[in-house]
Amino acid sequence: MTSFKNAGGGDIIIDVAKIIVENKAYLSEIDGKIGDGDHGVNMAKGFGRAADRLADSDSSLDEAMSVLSDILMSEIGGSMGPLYGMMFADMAECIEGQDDIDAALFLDMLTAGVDGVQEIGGAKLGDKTLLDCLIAAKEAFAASVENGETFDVSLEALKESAVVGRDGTIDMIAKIGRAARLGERSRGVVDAGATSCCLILNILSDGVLKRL
Amino acid sequence: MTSFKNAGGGDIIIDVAKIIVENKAYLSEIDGKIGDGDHGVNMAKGFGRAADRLADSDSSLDEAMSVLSDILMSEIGGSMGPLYGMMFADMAECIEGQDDIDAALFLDMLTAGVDGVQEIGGAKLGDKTLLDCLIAAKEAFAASVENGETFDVSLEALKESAVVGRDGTIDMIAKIGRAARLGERSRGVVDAGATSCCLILNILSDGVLKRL
Amino acid sequence: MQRFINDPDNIVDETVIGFVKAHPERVRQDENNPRVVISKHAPVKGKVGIVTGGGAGHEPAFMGYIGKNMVDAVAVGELFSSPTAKSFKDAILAADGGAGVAVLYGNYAGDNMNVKMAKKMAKKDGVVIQTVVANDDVCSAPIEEREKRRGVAGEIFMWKIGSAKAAQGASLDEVCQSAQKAIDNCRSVGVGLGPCTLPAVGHPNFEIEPGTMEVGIGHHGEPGILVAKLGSANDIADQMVKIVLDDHNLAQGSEVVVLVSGLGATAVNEQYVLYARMQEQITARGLKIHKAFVGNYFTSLEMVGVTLTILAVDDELKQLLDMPTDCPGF
Amino acid sequence: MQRFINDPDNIVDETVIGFVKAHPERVRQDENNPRVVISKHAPVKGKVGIVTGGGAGHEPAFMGYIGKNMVDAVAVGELFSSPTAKSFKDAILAADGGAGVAVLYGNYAGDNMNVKMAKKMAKKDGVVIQTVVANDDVCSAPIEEREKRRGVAGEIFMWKIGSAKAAQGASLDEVCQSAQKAIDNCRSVGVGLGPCTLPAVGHPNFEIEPGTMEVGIGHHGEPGILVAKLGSANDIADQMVKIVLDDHNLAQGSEVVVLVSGLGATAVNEQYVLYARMQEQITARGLKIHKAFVGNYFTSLEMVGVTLTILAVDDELKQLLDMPTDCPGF
Ligand SMILES: Nc1ncnc2c1ncn2[C@@H]1O[C@H](COP(=O)(O)OP(=O)(O)O)[C@@H](O)[C@H]1O
Ligand SMILES: Nc1ncnc2c1ncn2[C@@H]1O[C@H](COP(=O)(O)OP(=O)(O)O)[C@@H](O)[C@H]1O
Ligand SMILES: [Mg+2]
Ligand SMILES: [Mg+2]
Ligand SMILES: [Mg+2]
Ligand SMILES: [Mg+2]
Repeated sequence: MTSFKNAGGGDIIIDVAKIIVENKAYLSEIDGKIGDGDHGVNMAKGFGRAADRLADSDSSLDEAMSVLSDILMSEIGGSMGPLYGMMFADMAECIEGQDDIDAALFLDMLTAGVDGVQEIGGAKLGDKTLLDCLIAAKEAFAASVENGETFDVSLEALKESAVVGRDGTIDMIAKIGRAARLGERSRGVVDAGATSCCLILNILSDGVLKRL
Repeated sequence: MTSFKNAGGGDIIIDVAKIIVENKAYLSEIDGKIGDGDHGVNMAKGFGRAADRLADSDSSLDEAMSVLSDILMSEIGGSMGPLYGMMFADMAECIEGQDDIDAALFLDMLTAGVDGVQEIGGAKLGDKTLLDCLIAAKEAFAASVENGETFDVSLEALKESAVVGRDGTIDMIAKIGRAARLGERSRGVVDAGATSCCLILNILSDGVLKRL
Repeated sequence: MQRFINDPDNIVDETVIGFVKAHPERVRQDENNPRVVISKHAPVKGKVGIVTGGGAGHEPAFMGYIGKNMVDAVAVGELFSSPTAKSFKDAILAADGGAGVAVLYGNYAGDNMNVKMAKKMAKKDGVVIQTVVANDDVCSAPIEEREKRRGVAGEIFMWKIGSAKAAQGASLDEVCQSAQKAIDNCRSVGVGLGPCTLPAVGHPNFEIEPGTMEVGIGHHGEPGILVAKLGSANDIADQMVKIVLDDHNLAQGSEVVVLVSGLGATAVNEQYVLYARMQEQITARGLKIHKAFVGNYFTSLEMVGVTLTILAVDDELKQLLDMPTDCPGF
Repeated sequence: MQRFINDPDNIVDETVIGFVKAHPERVRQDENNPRVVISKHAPVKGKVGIVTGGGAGHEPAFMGYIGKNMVDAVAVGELFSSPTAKSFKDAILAADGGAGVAVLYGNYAGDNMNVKMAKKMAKKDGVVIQTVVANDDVCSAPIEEREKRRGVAGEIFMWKIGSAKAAQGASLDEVCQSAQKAIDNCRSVGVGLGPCTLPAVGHPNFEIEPGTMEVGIGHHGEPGILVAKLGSANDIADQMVKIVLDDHNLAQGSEVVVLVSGLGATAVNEQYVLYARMQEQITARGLKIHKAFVGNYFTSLEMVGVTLTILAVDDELKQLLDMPTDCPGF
C-alpha cells in the first residue's frame, strides 16, 4: 500500500509511549553521563500519561499526537515538554483532517516536526541533540522517496538512518543544553535525546509499516 | 621511702597528660559505642595543653594539678572540664603547701578528688562513670594503708583496683550522662571516663612509685 | 571526609569567627573570650539578660538566635560539648543589664555542671541569675522522669518566648516563668537516617544501617528508643506526630506551633514532604496550627534526619512568639 | 537511599503541598494549577508583578522567595527540570496587577523554551511581559559568552532587587533594568564535594571521587572546570573567591554583598568556616562588604557543596536590597 489510515493510528503513539516507558532507566543513565540524569524520568512521565489517556480511545494518529503534545507541554515541562511537545504538535497539525497518509504527506509531517523543534530550541545539526537523529532520519526518508522508492522501503531507510544519526552523536561535542559546557568531556557518549528520538522514530515507523 | 616530694612532682602530671594524648583515638572510640565519641578529643585537648604549659616549668605536684584543672575548667568545658577540673582542683588544694606527701596525705588527696567529682556531677558508685574506677582505687588504697601496708604496696593495690573498677563498668547499665537513656543497650561496653580515669591513676601511681 | 575543614581542632573557633564576620551588624565577640558571642545591643540597661549556650555543631543554634528581642549572649563549646563554666560566666556578665540574667539552656550533663559553676562565679560579681532547663526530647526519658529529658529544638521556642518577655520589660521571675511555660508546653522527637562525624574523630560515632532508621535519636546521635525498618516519609511523619502528641496530651482545639528542623544533611524539600503529612496528622487530632517553621533551624553537623517540635500556645505565648525579631537563625 | 520520601514521582507535588501548608499566611496554591504558588498579597493592582520559576529540588528556592516586597508567583517544575509553559503562564496571570509582569529566571534551556512559550500564551491574555535571565555562574561559560552562563544563587539578588523596585511602584522597564543590573553585577561559583541523587533515578547521576572536589559545579551537578584534589576549607575559599573576583573585575573600594549557600548536605558550621576565610580574601582585595548571607539559601537536593555569590552594589542596589521583606527563604 502507498498510504495508511490516519484513523486508528493513535495505537502507534501508544506503542511509542510504551517503549519510552520501558527505557526509562536506560535513558536516564545515558543522560547522567553528561547531563543531569533525568531524561528517562521526564520522558516516561509524559509518555506514560499519554499512554494512559489514549488507552481504548481509538484516536487517529493526529489526535493521539495532539494529546501527547498537550501532556508534554502542560504537564511535563523541562526541555522535553517544549521540544517533543512542539514536534508532535506541528506533526499533528500537518496531518490533521487527512484520511490517508502517503509518503509525501509523511515527509511533510517529519519536516514540520524538525522545524518545530528547531524553532523552539534553536539547535542545529551537529549540536549533539535529538535533532541529529531526527534530521538524519528525515533526510534519509526524503532521499529515498525522491529516488522513487516505496513508502515501506523509505521507512526502512528512515529507521536505519535514525540509528546512524543517533550513533553519530557519540563523537560530537555538545554545543547546546546542559552538556555544552563540557567541551571535550562531552565526546564519547551518545546523546540522550537522540536516543529517545531514535526509539520514537523506530516504533513510529514500525507502526506505519504494519499498516501499509 | 614513706613519702615523696611535692616539689618537682609536676613531671608526673606531664606523664599523665602524655598518656591521655596517646590514647585520644581509643578513648573516643569507646565513648562512641554508647556516648557521642568525643571523650578522647576532649581529654587530649585539655591534657595536651597542660603538658605544653607545664613543659620545663619544674612545678610541684599541686601546682601542676592546678594548671591542669584551670585549663580543664576554663578552656575545655564539656563534662570533663568540671569533673576532672574539680577532681584535680580539690586534690591540689589538699596537698598545697606540703613539702612531703606520705600515704595518709595521698589518701586524703584521693578522697578530696572523689568528693570533688561527686559534688559537681552527682553520680554514685555503680552509675557506670569514672567514679567506679576512682572510688574502687581509692578504697583499695585506703584498705591497704589501714592494713599497715607500705605506700608502695598500697599504690600497687590502687593500680590493680583501678583496672578492676574500670572493667567493672562493662557489666553495668549507665545511670547518668549521655548513655543513661540506653538502659540495657549500654551494658557490655566499658565506660570511657572510667578508662581515662584508670590511665590517670596508673600513671600517677607509677610517678609516685619512682619517687618513693 | 568530604568536608570543608582546615584543622579539625580549630573548627569551632573558625565557625565563631565566620559567624561574627558574617553578622557584624548584629553580634560581636567578647574581647577576652572568643567563645562568647554577644548581641550588638547587649547589655540593655534594666532589661533581663538572656543567655544560652551549648556545644557547637548545631548551627544556626545557638549563636544564630542572638538578636533584637532575642538572646543577648551565647557561650560556645567544642563540637557537641558543653561550653566552659568560664564562657557561661562571661556570657552572663555580658548580658547583664542590672535586672538579672536568665540562663536558658539544654539538659545535658556537661551544661548542667558548667552552668552550675558559672552561676557560682557570676554571683560573686553580683549578678542575679536564674536558669530554665529545656527538656523537650520525648524519647530521652519517660514522662515520669521528665527532668531527665534532654533539650533539643524546643529550646528555640524557650529562647524566643523568654527573650520576648524580657524585651517587654518583665522581671527575671516573669521571664523565667514564661520560658519555663514554653518548654513545659514543648515536645520534640528526632528520627535519624544517617550518622554524623566529628571531624577530629574522622568516622561516624554511631551507625544507622542502610534500610533502617533510629527513632528518637538525640541531637548528638544518642540512640533512640527503636531501630526500625526505614519507612516512607508518611510512615515516619505519622510515627513522629504520634510520639510527640501521645506524650503531649493536649485538649481538642488546642493551638500549637510546629517546628520541623533538618539535622544538617536532609534536603529541604524532604522536610516539606514530611510537613505535608504532619500537618494532616496534627490537625486530624483536633489541633489548630498557629504557625509553622520548616528548615535547618537546629542541626547536628551533617546528620541525615529531622526533628519535630510541637509547642502548645495560649494567648501569652502566641503574642510573645509573634513579636518581630531580627536574628540570623530565623 | 536514606531519604524521607514516599513515591519518588510525587515528591514535587508533596513538597509544594507541604510548603503551602507551612506558610499559609504568605502563600496559596493556584486553584487550577498545583504547580503555581502565589503570594497571598498578589496581584497588587498597579504594581509590576514578579514571577520566577524553575526546577524543584533547590528549596527554599524558588517558592521560598515569595512574599511581601518579594516575588509574587512561582512556577514549579519537576526535580531539576523546568516548569511547564502552562505553569509559567499561570504564574504570570496570577502576578499581573495590570502594570505588566517581569519574569526573572535562570538561564537553562528548558526554562528559556518554556518561558518563551508562556510569553506567547500570556500575551494573548493581554499581559505585558518582560524577562531578565540570570547568568551569574562564572564557570559555566567564558566571560565572552556570558549569555551562555547559567543562573545560580545570584538569582536571589535579582529577585530581591527587582521585587523591591516593583514594590516602590516602578514601571516594568525600570523593574527589569534594576533586576538586570543586579544580575550583571553578580558572579557565582560552586564547589561540589559529594553528589546528589534524584530519588526516581535512585543513584547519583555524577561522581565525585572521595578525596577530590568538582570546582565550578552547577546546581544540578553539571561538571565544573576542574576536578581537583580536595583542599582545606581555606584553599577552597581562596579558589572560590579568586574565580569570582577575577571574573568580576571590581574597582578598589567597591562595595559588595556576599552570599554563601550550602547545597543541601553541607553542615552549617562548615559554611561559616569558609566564610571566615572568604571575608578575609574579599576585603584583602580592597572590597567592602555591605552585607553577608550564610546558610542553605539555594540548594541542590542533598548535594555536598557550597556556592559563593558576590554582588557589587551601588546606592540604588543597597537601598533595594535592604528593603525589609517577609518570605520563608530569608
Ligand atoms: N535546544 C535543543 N534542541 C534540541 N534538542 C535539545 C536541545 N536542548 C537539549 N536537547 C535534547 O534534550 C536532551 C536532554 O533532555 P532532558 O534530559 O529530558 O532535559 P534536561 O536537559 O532539561 O534535563 C539532550 O540529550 C538533547 O538531545
Ligand atoms: N555525673 C558524672 N559523674 C562522673 N562521671 C561522669 C558523669 N557524667 C559523665 N561522666 C563520665 O564522663 C564520660 C564521658 O565524657 P565525655 O565523652 O568527655 O563527655 P560528654 O559525655 O559530655 O561527651 C563518661 O564515660 C563518664 O565516665
Ligand atoms: Mg536531563
Ligand atoms: Mg562524649
Ligand atoms: Mg560530648
Ligand atoms: Mg533536567
